[in-house]
Amino acid sequence: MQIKYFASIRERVGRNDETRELPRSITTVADLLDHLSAEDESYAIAFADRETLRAALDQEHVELDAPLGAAREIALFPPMTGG
Amino acid sequence: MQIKYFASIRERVGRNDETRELPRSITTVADLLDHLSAEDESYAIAFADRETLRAALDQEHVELDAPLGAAREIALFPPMTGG
Amino acid sequence: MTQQILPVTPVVRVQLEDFDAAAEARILSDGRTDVGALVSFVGLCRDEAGRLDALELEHYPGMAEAELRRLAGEALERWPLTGLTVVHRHGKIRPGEQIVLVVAASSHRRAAFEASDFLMDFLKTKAPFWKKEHLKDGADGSWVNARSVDQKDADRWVEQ
Amino acid sequence: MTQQILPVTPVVRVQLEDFDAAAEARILSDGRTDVGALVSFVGLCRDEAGRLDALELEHYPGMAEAELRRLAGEALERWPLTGLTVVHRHGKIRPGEQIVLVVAASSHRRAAFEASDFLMDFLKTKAPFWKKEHLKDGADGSWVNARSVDQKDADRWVEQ
Repeated sequence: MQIKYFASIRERVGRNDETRELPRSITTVADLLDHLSAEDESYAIAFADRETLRAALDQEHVELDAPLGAAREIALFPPMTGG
Repeated sequence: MQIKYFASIRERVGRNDETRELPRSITTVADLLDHLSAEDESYAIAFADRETLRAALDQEHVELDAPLGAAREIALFPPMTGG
Repeated sequence: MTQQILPVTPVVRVQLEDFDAAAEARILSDGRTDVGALVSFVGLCRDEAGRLDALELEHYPGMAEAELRRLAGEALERWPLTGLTVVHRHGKIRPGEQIVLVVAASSHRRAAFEASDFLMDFLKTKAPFWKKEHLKDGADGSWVNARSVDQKDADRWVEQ
Repeated sequence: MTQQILPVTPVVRVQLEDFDAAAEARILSDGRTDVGALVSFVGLCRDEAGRLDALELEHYPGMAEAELRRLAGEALERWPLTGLTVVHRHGKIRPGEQIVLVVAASSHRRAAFEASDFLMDFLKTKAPFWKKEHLKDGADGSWVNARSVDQKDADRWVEQ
């Protein structure tokens, strides 16, 4: 699965994107956040405040408890400030 | 007092404007409408439907029961349809 | 803390000629860095049935400008605008041509949206303009009737 | 009577370059006689304090266009529009420059006002763009925080 990061989340994670094979135990967005947070502190810090963390699966907004399903791309970012 | 007519009211009255000395007994817009209506049928027809008649004194909207006061100009017209 | 609000003089014109909506909007934003939102409304002459030769817009000279200026002043009192422009044409206007322009500029978009919306609602019911339709078949024109929905739209701003 | 509504394809663009609001509005009305109302919203880069060098707009390529297209489609379902255009810039934008454009065209003004207002509210909270401020003093830029008032504005359309 390709993981993309934007704005302050991108800066905290320290990369724009990465591609990973995920263990089968990871079925939701929140599972992935926990998995990455356990791996490295930069993820743990970036994902610490779940209230201000947003996710998209295959370029559509989803809640953090959404199942990953067959999505090929996940994006993680802070609340949007365009317009 | 100068009296101006606009749109359908102007067409029914048959003139754009006129200037008149008004008797002292005429103190409100409605008095003037009654006075003119009694004088000629074209006025009576033009002013028959008071629900759709609008008035302005010295270029400010007023209700038909408004006193004429010291106004120098009165305008009579149908509901507006600009914009 | 006292708010520092510069007085804004609205631009109000009643004219026979067409107007340039883009140029009017530019005047409200050029060379400034305090304008975050520009809302422009352009009203056009419609003719879905294809039977209209022209709309003729009669107005009450003097009062038309005065009333638009009063409405603009009211909008400036209700919303923190940085600029406000109202242009209304009179005379014969062909299908597809422009009739009226309102441009509201503000730091924030809600004020610009609401002020332009408010102005159009009150302009419809209070500015002394009247539309007559001239048809292509040459029949005598008929006056456009006021629509009750326009009065309802204007009433929204009183109920608030 | 069945209503005859021609399908409308919204124009949606995400681009580095500036846009011409007047030209975009003209495209929605030129040569037509069914457009009675054109509402244009332009969002500009503000800098009241005079300390901003530029805003940097980061976006999610692909999803930004897709999300704007979804929001435009929703507006077209809710209001009888004759045309709809959304242009959003990314990259560095200086104070006074244009950031975003929404133009809504309709037979009647209420639809055009509401659709453009709706689009801006949802664009603010759902389109994947993020603003970073670069200051003149050269300090590292900081991300602009989302404002709760923007979420409240968007919520207005759900409560209706």
